[in-house]
Amino acid sequence: MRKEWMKVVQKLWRTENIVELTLEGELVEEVERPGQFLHVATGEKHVLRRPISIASYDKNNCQLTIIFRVEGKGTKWLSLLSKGDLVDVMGPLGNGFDISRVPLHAEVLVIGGGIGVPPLYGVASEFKKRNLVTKHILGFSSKQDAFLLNEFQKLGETFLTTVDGSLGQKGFVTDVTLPTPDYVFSCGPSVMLRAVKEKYSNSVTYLSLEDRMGCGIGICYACVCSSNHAAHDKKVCVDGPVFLANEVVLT
Amino acid sequence: MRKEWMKVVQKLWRTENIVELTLEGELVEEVERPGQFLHVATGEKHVLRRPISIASYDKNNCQLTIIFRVEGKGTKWLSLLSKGDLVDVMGPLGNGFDISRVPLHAEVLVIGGGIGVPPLYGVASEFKKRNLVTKHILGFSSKQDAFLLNEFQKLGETFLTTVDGSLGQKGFVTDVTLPTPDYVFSCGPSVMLRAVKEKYSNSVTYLSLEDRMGCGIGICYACVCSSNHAAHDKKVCVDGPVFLANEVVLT
Amino acid sequence: MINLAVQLPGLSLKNPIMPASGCFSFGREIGELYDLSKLGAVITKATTQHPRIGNATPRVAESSSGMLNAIGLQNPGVEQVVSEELKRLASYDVPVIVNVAGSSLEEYVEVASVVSKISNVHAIELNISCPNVKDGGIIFGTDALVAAELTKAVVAASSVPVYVKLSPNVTSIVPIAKAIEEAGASGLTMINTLLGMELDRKTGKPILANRTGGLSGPAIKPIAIRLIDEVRRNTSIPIIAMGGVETVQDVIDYLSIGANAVAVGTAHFKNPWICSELIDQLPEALASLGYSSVEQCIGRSHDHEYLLSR
Amino acid sequence: MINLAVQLPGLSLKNPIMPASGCFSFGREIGELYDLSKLGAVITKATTQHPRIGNATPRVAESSSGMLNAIGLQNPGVEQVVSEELKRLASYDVPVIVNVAGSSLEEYVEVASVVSKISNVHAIELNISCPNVKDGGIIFGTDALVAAELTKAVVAASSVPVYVKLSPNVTSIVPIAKAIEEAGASGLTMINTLLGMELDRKTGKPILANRTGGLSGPAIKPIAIRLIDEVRRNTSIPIIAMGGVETVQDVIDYLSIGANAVAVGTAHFKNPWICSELIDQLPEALASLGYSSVEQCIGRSHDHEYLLSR
Ligand SMILES: Cc1cc2nc3c(=O)[nH]c(=O)nc-3n(C[C@H](O)[C@H](O)[C@H](O)COP(=O)(O)OP(=O)(O)OC[C@H]3O[C@@H](n4cnc5c(N)ncnc54)[C@H](O)[C@@H]3O)c2cc1C
Ligand SMILES: Cc1cc2nc3c(=O)[nH]c(=O)nc-3n(C[C@H](O)[C@H](O)[C@H](O)COP(=O)(O)OP(=O)(O)OC[C@H]3O[C@@H](n4cnc5c(N)ncnc54)[C@H](O)[C@@H]3O)c2cc1C
Ligand SMILES: Cc1cc2nc3c(=O)[nH]c(=O)nc-3n(C[C@H](O)[C@H](O)[C@H](O)COP(=O)(O)O)c2cc1C
Ligand SMILES: Cc1cc2nc3c(=O)[nH]c(=O)nc-3n(C[C@H](O)[C@H](O)[C@H](O)COP(=O)(O)O)c2cc1C
Ligand code: FES
Ligand code: FES
Repeated sequence: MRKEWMKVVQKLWRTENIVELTLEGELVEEVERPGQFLHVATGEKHVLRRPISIASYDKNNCQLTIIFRVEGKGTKWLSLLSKGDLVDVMGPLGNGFDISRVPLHAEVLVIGGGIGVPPLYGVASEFKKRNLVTKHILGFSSKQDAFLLNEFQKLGETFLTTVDGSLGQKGFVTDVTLPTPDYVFSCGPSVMLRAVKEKYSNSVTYLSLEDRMGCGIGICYACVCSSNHAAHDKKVCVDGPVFLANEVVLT
Repeated sequence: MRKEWMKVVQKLWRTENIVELTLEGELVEEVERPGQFLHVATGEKHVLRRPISIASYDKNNCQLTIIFRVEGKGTKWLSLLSKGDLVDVMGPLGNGFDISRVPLHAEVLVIGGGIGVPPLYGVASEFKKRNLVTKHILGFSSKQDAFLLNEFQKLGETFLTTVDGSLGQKGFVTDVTLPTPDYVFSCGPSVMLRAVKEKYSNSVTYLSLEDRMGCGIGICYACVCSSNHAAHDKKVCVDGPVFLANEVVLT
Repeated sequence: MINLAVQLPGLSLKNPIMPASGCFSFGREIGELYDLSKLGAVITKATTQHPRIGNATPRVAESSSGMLNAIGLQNPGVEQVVSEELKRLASYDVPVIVNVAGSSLEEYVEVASVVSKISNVHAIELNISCPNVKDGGIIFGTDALVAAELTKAVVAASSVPVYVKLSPNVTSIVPIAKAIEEAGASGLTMINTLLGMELDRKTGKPILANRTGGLSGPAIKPIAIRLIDEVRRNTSIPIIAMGGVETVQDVIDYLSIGANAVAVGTAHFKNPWICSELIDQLPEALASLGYSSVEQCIGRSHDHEYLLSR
Repeated sequence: MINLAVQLPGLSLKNPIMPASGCFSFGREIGELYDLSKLGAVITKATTQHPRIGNATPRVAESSSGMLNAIGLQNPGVEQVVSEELKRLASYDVPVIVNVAGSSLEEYVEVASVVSKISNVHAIELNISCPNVKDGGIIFGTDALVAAELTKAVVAASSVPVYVKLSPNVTSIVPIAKAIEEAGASGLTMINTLLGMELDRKTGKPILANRTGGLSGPAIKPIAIRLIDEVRRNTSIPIIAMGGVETVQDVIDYLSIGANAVAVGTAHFKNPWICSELIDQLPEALASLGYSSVEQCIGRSHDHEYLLSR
């Protein structure tokens, strides 16, 4: 883990309110897995950093991308950065999706909802490098909120859902029914994760959780969640953000 | 008075910690006199603007210059601006130096100390336009803090003092003794203004005062000073910053 | 059409936005920037019986997302406030709330009784919480019994409804608020500033001549929201909220927690047009939440739980 | 050479900088970033008799130049703190101050008595000011008599000096500080957080599951400076200051107003190396004021006036 001023080398509006930034810096060397995240400072008025997942990374060029939706003041601030600007970043943080234990012949289903989609692109890309073809279900509110579609389609069969039916199947990601996969990798709003956990209880299911964070490194106890063993005994920032679905209690 | 995002069109380091910014915007049209000031916002963490004098202005090009010393957080923030940046400015504010009543044959002495020098450059320049040649005494801490020397020398005879003697006469501006002028225009630290008031009690002496400000427009009562008539009956921001020396009580 | 109007005791507000006491003076300067008739109301600078020269300067200092002030109730005294300031404000179609201060019960009563008779004065804001002068009222604002006694006396003397301005510098605000409600106040305004100090980098000494000053601005907003939440759930009279309002989201937050109207102080210093701009932005902000009136937004944090609990 | 050392009851500090309770856990994570022996001291997370699971999440929210937390004293209980956390800290050359919390006098006494016997524990910080749990001690921190009684009991039970952490959520801090001093406390730490609330933009409801939380960060610094000024001028025991420290200038400010050492909390979340960096910067900051030791800087705001007045 490092703290570094990373340089914005590219900025792209993916939708009306979703920005992709490509950042350059030495901490990319330390990235181990898709699903790890950065903790990003957003100006002097904000005492807390913002956790944003690493969507993809390129160790050769010391570059990575983050994709975020403009939600409140911090992401608004980030969205005003331009090429060449420096941004104060800590990372990589968290465990990420461990795909190394997945056998090469396994059936892998990737399920992403909304702004949970970006880290899964890293997952699918890493599988691709290992010649494992993933299937994807991506859910969005509506057509104009959808992004990364082409990118996922290139990596494997991709099913789309939108709440309003403006693109793909109308409904939620769990309304798409496919043969039970061996592994599920998922990230998205907690209501979606709960539904995914239930629907894919017979698969090995990895979920990336979200929680309000303070430090991002395990010292503040802001981001706790409960395992099956004890209440509040896991920290999303260091024990997660990725957990096996049947290990954690989803609230 | 307007509130406007002015554009930085030039930035110049005058000394190691004194910056000159040339700003462009429509509020230049409203500038009436040298000695008026701008109230400049310095980032989201700061709820107060910073009062900075207009050093010179060019109505034809809608440009003006401010010259400030990096003191604390706000001026530090300003010093990080670059050409092309926009800065949130309110102004012009205050009365400024009224030179219109000075007869053309009058003897005018301009006395500036440290960061009080910039608005006096505007005074001397305006007199020059009216073909009145001013004399100047400029005081600094030491040689490396001195600035605008050439500019003043072009406008009239210029005497220099430094506290450590590294440039000009060693001592204070009031250690230079010249024939009693008809008019004195002065700006600088309050201890200097007190000495100037005393030394030039037989001249018509205009002093530009400094005080911590809130609003800059007369609504908060932060910047009061006392006249000879009553305590705290003047506001530096609207009744000043320029006062006749014998009208105000200097503290 | 979004209905911005709010009805409060003595105050028929076009909209819930008004300048806070001391950050608007008596409206002369801001009246040159936009038409004050646009405002929900105006709250004047503190008015005392006799003219006051206030504290020595420096009177303001800055802190992270906040500022300290120790103006010390400088004002021209009630006579001149009536003859000049209130008279000028009468030319606008806007209800005036006069902020009344004093160093004795008698002074409060006297000033309230005089100003409340002026026709454009629709309410009094009783300033029992100014932290910046020794005899400036904070003694009246930190003790429930004293606050109630003063409120009772001023309510009796005033021809218009009395709103009492609460101090946040207390261990428990609820007993004080309740005592004031029972004493007959028509409403509460909150919060006044928190007592703070800033030091000069070079000397290490306090920047303010008064040593301490009142902290205002966005820094104090979470404290104000918490205090208003406590008071809202334990009293029934209307609340005019203030503390760090800069954006229309801040206005929505105060309405949500149960305030009936919102005053803007410190933000005037960076942007004297702030109230006018917030009034323009409010309809869209309410609409985006699905509301068609200010009234619908008031208290949404509570799910009406506080209404039921009474 | 600038002398950074500070001698306090029980604590021989290499320098006056230490992490504040709850913003450093027990040092495991930050110990991976730099050598903790560099610190003046460490203050641990709150420790209670039995393990506590703390409050529901969300537990943090942000505000302008500040944040709210309602962790709720989550900790593994004194047994595990002793067997694991304090043991690990013993491998560093740094005095440990254990922050002790509880819901009854008996619990405080029990925990203090246990931890104070551990050899690397050089002092106890009595947390009578946690605003985030109903039974978390703030009741002990807002009443002078109760605070004094608790202090007395813990001082009697503890084998090391006891520092008491004051709550800023009070009308008058001086009577409480004085009562604690008289009850035998060796020092004071101040301030704990101010009670606040933040609302969710979309729902209008409190963000924190606990509804309210403690406000920390630069926003509260002027309040902390003012409270320390009051307490410094009215008590004689040392003060460890905290509240919004981010820069070495903040450290200088707290020393100037009379604090003997300075703790850093919230700033760890943006920069976990903050204490180490401040320690590196302190000599130059002191030198630029003409001081050759920390001791010379302590209390410079007062011109020794407060020493004379005692
Ligand atoms: C491990 C992890 C990975 C994430 N990855 C991404 C990503 O790749 N792309 C993306 O768009 N978003 C991601 N998020 C959510 C993102 O952190 C929030 O949208 C963001 O913090 C909102 O900040 P703001 O200042 O715009 O909102 P504000 O509401 O102004 O933020 C106020 C505070 O609340 C926190 N906060 C608000 N919403 C959330 C949230 N949903 N989750 C966590 N904290 C929140 C902020 O961090 C900040 O501390 C991730 C969250 C986590 C925990
Ligand atoms: C009418 C007027 C004209 C001025 N013109 C100039 C100029 O042309 N060039 C220049 O360099 N300086 C000028 N000053 C002084 C300038 O305003 C301060 O140096 C500046 O405000 C310091 O801000 P800061 O954030 O760097 O310092 P900080 O100490 O961080 O500021 C904290 C607060 O104190 C106020 N403050 C601090 N020092 C002063 C001061 N000396 N006077 C007034 N307020 C202060 C700041 O405005 C701010 O509100 C002028 C002041 C006034 C009143
Ligand atoms: C410069 C200044 C002067 C003030 N004067 C008064 C006053 O005279 N009477 C009063 O009741 N409150 C006074 N206040 C307090 C404000 O009305 C308000 O309660 C407080 O500043 C919080 O709101 P804000 O954060 O929007 O400024 C003053 C505040 C400031 C900043
Ligand atoms: C996340 C968090 C947890 C805290 N936990 C404790 C605690 O367990 N015990 C305690 O006495 N203070 C606790 N505090 C208060 C801090 O020790 C400190 O008094 C306060 O935050 C002010 O300092 P700061 O502004 O530097 O954070 C906590 C603060 C934060 C932000
Ligand atoms: S964010 Fe601090 S422990 Fe996880
Ligand atoms: S700065 Fe507000 S009255 Fe002058």
